[in-house]
Amino acid sequence: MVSQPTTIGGPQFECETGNYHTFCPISCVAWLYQKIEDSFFLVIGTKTCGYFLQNAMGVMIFAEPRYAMAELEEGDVNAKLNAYDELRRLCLQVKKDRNPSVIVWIGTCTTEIIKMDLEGIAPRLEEEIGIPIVVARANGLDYAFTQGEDTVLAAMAARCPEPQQVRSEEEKKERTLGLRSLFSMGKKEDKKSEQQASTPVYADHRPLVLFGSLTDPVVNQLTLELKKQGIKVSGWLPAPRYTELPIVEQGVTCVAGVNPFLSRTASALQRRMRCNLVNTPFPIGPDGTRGWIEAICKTLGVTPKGLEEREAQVWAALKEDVDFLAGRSIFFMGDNLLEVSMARFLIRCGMKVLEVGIPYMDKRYQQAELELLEKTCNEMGHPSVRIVEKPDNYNQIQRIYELQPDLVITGMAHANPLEARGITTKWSVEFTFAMIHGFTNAHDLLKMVRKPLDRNNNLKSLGWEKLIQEV
Amino acid sequence: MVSQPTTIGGPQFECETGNYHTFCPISCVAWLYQKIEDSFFLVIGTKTCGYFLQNAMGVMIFAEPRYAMAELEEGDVNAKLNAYDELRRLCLQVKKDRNPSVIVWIGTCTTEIIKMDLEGIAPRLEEEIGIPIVVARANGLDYAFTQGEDTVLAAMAARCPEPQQVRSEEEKKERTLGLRSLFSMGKKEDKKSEQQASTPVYADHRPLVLFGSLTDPVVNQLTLELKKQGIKVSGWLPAPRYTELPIVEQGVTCVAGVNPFLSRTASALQRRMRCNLVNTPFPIGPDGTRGWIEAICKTLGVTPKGLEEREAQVWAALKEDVDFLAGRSIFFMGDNLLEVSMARFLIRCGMKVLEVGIPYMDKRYQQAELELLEKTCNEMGHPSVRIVEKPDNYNQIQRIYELQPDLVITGMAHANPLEARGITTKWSVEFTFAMIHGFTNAHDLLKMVRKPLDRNNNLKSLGWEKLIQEV
Amino acid sequence: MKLAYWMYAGPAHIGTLRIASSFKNVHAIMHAPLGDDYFNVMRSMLERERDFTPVTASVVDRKVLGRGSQDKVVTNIVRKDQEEAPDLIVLTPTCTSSILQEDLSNFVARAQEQSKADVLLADVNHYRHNELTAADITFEQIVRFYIEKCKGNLPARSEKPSANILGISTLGFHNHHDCRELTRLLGDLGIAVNVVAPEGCSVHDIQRLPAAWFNVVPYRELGRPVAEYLQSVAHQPFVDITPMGVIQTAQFIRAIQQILTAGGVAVDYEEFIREQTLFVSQAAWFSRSIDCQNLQGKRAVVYGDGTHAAAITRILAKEMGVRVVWAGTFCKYDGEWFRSQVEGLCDEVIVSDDHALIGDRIAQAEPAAIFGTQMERHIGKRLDIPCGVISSPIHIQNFPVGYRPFLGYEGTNQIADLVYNSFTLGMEDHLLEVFGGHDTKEVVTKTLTADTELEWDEAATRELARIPGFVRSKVKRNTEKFARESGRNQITLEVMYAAKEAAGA
Amino acid sequence: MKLAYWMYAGPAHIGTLRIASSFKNVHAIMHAPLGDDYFNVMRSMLERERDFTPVTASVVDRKVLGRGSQDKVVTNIVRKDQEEAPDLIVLTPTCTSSILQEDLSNFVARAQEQSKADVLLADVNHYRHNELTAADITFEQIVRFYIEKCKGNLPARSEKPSANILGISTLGFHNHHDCRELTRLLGDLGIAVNVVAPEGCSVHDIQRLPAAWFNVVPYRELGRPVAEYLQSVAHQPFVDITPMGVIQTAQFIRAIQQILTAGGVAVDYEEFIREQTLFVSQAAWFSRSIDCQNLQGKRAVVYGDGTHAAAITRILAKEMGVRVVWAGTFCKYDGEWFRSQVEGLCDEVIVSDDHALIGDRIAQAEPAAIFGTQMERHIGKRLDIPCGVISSPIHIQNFPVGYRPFLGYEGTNQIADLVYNSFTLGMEDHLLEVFGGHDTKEVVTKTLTADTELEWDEAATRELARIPGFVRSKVKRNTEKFARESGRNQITLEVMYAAKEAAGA
Repeated sequence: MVSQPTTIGGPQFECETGNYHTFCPISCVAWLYQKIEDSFFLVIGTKTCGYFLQNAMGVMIFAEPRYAMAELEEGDVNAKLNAYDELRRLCLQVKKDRNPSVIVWIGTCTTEIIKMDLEGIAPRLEEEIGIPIVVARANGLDYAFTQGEDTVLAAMAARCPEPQQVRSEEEKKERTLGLRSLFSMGKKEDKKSEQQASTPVYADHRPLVLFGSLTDPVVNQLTLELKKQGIKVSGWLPAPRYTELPIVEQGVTCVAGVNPFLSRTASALQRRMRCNLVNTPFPIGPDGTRGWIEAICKTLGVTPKGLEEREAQVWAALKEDVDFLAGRSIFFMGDNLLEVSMARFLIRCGMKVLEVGIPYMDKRYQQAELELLEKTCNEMGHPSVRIVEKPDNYNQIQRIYELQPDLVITGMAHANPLEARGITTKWSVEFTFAMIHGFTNAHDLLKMVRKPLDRNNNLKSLGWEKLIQEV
Repeated sequence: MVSQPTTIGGPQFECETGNYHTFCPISCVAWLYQKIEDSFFLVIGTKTCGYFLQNAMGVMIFAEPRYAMAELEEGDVNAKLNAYDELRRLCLQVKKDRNPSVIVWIGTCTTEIIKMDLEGIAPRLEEEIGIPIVVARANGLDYAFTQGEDTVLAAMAARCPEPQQVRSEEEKKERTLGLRSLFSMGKKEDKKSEQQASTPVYADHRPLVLFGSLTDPVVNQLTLELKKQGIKVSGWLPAPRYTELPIVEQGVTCVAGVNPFLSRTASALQRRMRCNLVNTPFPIGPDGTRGWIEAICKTLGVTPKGLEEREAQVWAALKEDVDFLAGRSIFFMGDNLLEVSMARFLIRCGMKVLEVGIPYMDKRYQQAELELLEKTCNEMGHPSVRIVEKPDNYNQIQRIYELQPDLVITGMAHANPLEARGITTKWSVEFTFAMIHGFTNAHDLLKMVRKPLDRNNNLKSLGWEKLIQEV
Repeated sequence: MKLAYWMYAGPAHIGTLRIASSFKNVHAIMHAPLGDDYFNVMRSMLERERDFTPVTASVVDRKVLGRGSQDKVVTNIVRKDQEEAPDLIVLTPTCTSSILQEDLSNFVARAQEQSKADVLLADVNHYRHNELTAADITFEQIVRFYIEKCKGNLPARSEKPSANILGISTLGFHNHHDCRELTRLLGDLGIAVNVVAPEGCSVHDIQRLPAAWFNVVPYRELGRPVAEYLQSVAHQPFVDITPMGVIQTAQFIRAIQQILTAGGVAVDYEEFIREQTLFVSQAAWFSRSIDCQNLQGKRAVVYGDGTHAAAITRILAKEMGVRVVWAGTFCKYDGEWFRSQVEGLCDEVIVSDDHALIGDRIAQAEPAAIFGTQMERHIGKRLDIPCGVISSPIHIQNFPVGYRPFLGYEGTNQIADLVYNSFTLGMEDHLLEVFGGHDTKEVVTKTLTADTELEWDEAATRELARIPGFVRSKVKRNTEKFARESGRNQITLEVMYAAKEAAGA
Repeated sequence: MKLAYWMYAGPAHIGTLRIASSFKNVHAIMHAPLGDDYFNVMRSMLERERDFTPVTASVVDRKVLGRGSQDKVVTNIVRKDQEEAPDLIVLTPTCTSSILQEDLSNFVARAQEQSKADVLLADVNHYRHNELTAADITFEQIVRFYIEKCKGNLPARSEKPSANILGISTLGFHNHHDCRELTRLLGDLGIAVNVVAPEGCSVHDIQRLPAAWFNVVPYRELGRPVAEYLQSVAHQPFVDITPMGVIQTAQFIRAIQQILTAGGVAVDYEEFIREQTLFVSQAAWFSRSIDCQNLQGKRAVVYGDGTHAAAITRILAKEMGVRVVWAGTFCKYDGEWFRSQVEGLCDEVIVSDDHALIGDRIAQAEPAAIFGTQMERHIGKRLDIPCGVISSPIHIQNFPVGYRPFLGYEGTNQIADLVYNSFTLGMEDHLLEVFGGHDTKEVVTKTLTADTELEWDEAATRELARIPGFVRSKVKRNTEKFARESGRNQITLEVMYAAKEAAGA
């Protein structure tokens, strides 16, 4: 029998064996190469890494992506070949074929094990070939799935220029108006728009840089939400182009993350770049989004306006789905580190969260989120949430059999077998790639949670629950 | 036992029951609507006609063709509805939707049987709606397959303007340089090309108009061949646009056909338009093409130059295929009226022609072709050719079983059953649509004849000759 | 007169000839002008038929027209009787020759005198019937003729359970494969197939029809009149449920169970149904499996003959969780039945054979996938919407060499693939487009959106370009509608997001 | 290091896991870092597998790396032994963990002491082997282990003729359907299937292998070492002809006939072969039928694993009359065999796993159709050349729900459709283009033609535009070549026609 927490209060943390399935952190290449348009990602690893990317990326592979494997062969592993020479050869070829603004080296488990000194090699090679090389150790020994992005952004944070480094006005504009598209209103009105842009719609506040890779529409949406509060976003990490990395003024710039898996980036910005980190929950769900905006406002000394109404308006729009989901139970097996934020939002929607598996939990970086979770549980009368770090999938499945949740959020390896046993599932990875942040997308998030329930409800009358042969 | 003609001499004509398969003459719509770019074809017939077109045209139907059915319904057949009103309604809609330069009405068996007076209605309606209406009675009661084109061109011949009808210089140019593309050499050299065009490369001869619908490349090729002889083609019937129908000067203009199935067009041009018809074999094969050019030269009083060399040169290029085909036997079941011209060319190649089925034979219009056939037989030592008009397919198949030809040229209904019985076939309809005319395409024609022989030769070792169950 | 580019069902004589040439050792004489005999081409080309089509045109030309057809028709019938020794010769005119108002029954009577074969005139009005209804009529006419010939001397019921399969014919949509699958399914149920008709059935076999315990009529379009006739004269029950999809196949089997039980053989097929549904057929599991979850709520339109359009609508709606925006059929004569079948399974029912209307309705619906005929497949190509072909008019692609039934449990697998590939192949193309694998297209696609005075600013235009092609025009329209309603004439990013939130609510 | 975007065969551990998880009641422990266990995702997603994949990752993280893996690996083995009670546990590292140079045999030995199940270390060099060769090695290793366990006490030959089918495995290209078809074919020949391995085979079944009269090894890539081992220890002959296509299927049957005859059962399958070839399979008739006449001399390229590329090349060249411009395989380790198979059937042989080279060679060849892997399908999309997929690497589309074998007589039908659809669907698109149904494309296509100083005049440009897309670039190049050679720098219609005549000669 699984012991169910019944006390109301802060989450209960547990830790298991870590025998769980998640995607390799090098998968971050899939979205980052698209996000940073002038980049090239070079994954330095084995056939195993390459075949993973090929299978995980599916159709993207055929679209001539700006990434490649530097496949380690026997000579590389035996150290019979010189790593500097080999990487030099490959990077020169990349330069010739693609001429990117930056090459990001993605270290893997293998480069860790053979102790390839990527950080040592990169500066020399960078100088030799004249292209910046950023080194990220997105390996599976230390990180899980989405944390791959964290390693890249943490490495890239150090490349954000200080104000005195940016000389030309043009470059400054590029770097501070990282959302190139947002404030240019079309050719006809060029002058008018420039006037508009110079109109002081913004409060006077310290520069704010946001970090975390979101799709452009979501970047625009969150930027607009902050604009409504009179807050100007000075830049995003990552920017759409490497050459547009935001200016960071040490000791002055404030930074806030948009995703829970970016703790190393946060600390890189705090420690190396001496930024002020906003302690905030994450902008997932109207509650989280409001909390996120409020925390930013507070740090910047801006009084939030109309946020309560905005949140209420979004909740009103969500009503039908909230009513549908209320009272249903959900189990997170743990995959993308979004679990706590999603659980908090869904508890607010009235769902019952049976377990939050999560690969890794940085309690400091997630502090505000965990507080909001506790507050939410208290307000919703939800028992203390069981958070299981480094879960053991086998044990979780036994618990799932016992608890019979209405929905299991799981990685791709377990979804079909669970469905065949009559347990409704949703891929966690879909939440990683879908647009779920901010007020505008809260609806999409709920729709995604709801879809499998709708579906199996729809198919229910057919009696197709147990699709395995009883032994 | 089929009696085989053995005597050398003129062809032997026979006539059978007419129980044979061929495509309905309305199928000419398929190529004519594409050929005459500003036309619209309205086929006035039943569901039977419509379904035939739909199936015969295959994929073309989907490309929004410039033709449609005017489907006769019960009320039309019972004459309860007024034909004028009905056609007016449809033509007005066609005018509104497509606004063509000409509407061609294709009469069918049904309009014949219900005696719909299309020729009576058309002039009135033409005046009312302001679009020329050409009436062609392409019905299966009187005509076979390719003769459909003959009915259209014969009707259209009457619309060729006389010189005095063409007032503007521009229109004159359009109508006399019907091959718009041919003499404009690209924008850069516009002036130069106009000079070139006015340079007297042409002999002084009576105007020559060619008739028969060929694809544009073949039109260009034949025009160029005549240009080499100093002969200028004043125009083609049909022209690429209805508004560019060639000028015909009664009593002066010479006309020559390119296809054997155009006897009514020939006589319309001769009788109604008082043109001089060149008596010529058809430009199929190097022998026929040479004969065609020579006959035109002779009529126009131009001395042919280099034709013998040209023919010899083409024969040299054909040598490999001629060697392959020599001595093999061929049987034409009869379909597209190209049979005699093809038989004559293939006898020249050394093939043995066992029978030439043909739906209809106008011995006057085909006179020069028949003479060339006889000459060819004599020179090649080929027995007198059996020409069977209005063949009976059942009887033909019995003869095929007996004669076991190496190749049977047949309509689509019989090809598969003959192949299943180990008899090699080629669709006659392919020759209708392929580019086979002139010197340039003689090679393609032989390749087409050769392909099925190559194929079955290729498959021979597999023992797949008899693919029917012996009863 | 009707302006027409395309028809979903052929003329009546095609239906008659499909029946006549499906039977074994039956010859048809088509009394028609030259060129009307393209049925022979269709059969030979589309089915890759190895045998000569047993249809001879008795050609009506100007001469015949002048002196009357009788001699020629009678001569041709008698000649075929001698040449081919068929059991039966069927005479049919076409739309054209039927207007001649000749006394064809008299032709037949005269020909009968000189022929060993039976001679029948196919009794169809060529202006009121189409291919489908004419086939149904001719099939019934021939069966009735030979059953009546028995003069009540009908064979006894077979000892063991047996069934006839009625409605399998030449040029039918996947008919051969369906027949093989039905035979297999009946075999699994312990039921022998007595006679399949008309395909491969001789006139002697017709007289053996009453020996079966019951008749199976898999298609709505062909065979019901025969089944009803046999029910009346031979007291044979029939099953007219189309066993397409897992649900309907189960219903079909249960209907058979009832008949057998009523006939004195108690059977219980429930365990068989369960086993086939859950484990032998992969369709149920396919539907439940995780990568099909996203079929939930996807929008589709369905159009075709009654049988296939109704069955596919049911499968999409009930078994796959796909939302059918509209379901339609060109079988106007059977519209009521169609409505009754798809009611509640789709948002709207369309009964029409106007291909232009159908095309417009597809464009307006902007579905994620189409299930239709070859015509809809081409409409889909133009609109960049994938289409699975589920119905006649037939096309050479509907005569695959490989085994592709639509009926029975293997049929459920084939349909699952068809559905999956229609949605995902479309998706793959769009993904390639999104990820830049193909040439990128113009942002603002030429769609049905009317010209508008709304101006999209650069940022919004760029945002629109990022939206995958298959929903772009919808987003565009929604946004413009929202902008108009809220009185703005420039579309900015703010307007786009506000429109999205408003639409989501 | 090697710059790589795509690989045609996976890493070695995938091969080992394919074998281990194909067997029944065998569990694999993968000793590897987090994320290396995507094999489970592939199996679950691509095969839509209902059961949990019997592979557990024993995760190597920084901590484990620090203190050594032995305890964790042994613990995990013992734990799985208790949780799942498998007959056998197979341990495998991945490329990464194999560099740690740990004494894994010792881990296994320790784990064996505490486990009821047998415990084996898959014996593969992860840098020298790929998915295919590793699978072959692991398969042989496991079979050898259990046969040796019998200590010569092998079962007697079955009374009636029987065969094992070796090489059917999870994530194999159409393996399940091929196995069903092979079983059916053997059944038709009166031969029972003794054991299928590894798919669904338990370790007890392995010990029954020697009871069969012979082994069937349908695929070149998997099973030969096992067959050779069984030949040496149990004197079992084997048939390693791939029964793909009518010719090879006949050869396959004749080889079986020889074995049976040698084994004392005289059989004559010639009549069966004839009947199947000419009438049951439709492939021979398809090939001879008239609308396939135009396949004669059409140009194709073939690329894939050894088995499929060789077999399809043979079918295209010998059975279909298609000209194979080049045939290639990515199985470099087996290049000699491949060459010997396709020699004389194609103009050129390419043995390479460099996808960029393959793409270039396809572009240069400008074939009318490609038969290749998913990668070539996408290359074809870019070049506007249709592609039939005939080989791994596997993709969800290669796990159709409907029945699609490549082997045996139904396989010949499926392949006929594949070939026909590849050529004609491509053709249909081009026809639509020619007839203006789609947006017309830029006339002078961006192809491999180098920039040129040759100028096309307007008439010639228009003429070129009329040429269907799929031959346009060839005509363009031929004409330009001719113009260059004859010293002209403007291309007119005359030049075009002269070039055509010159090329035809």
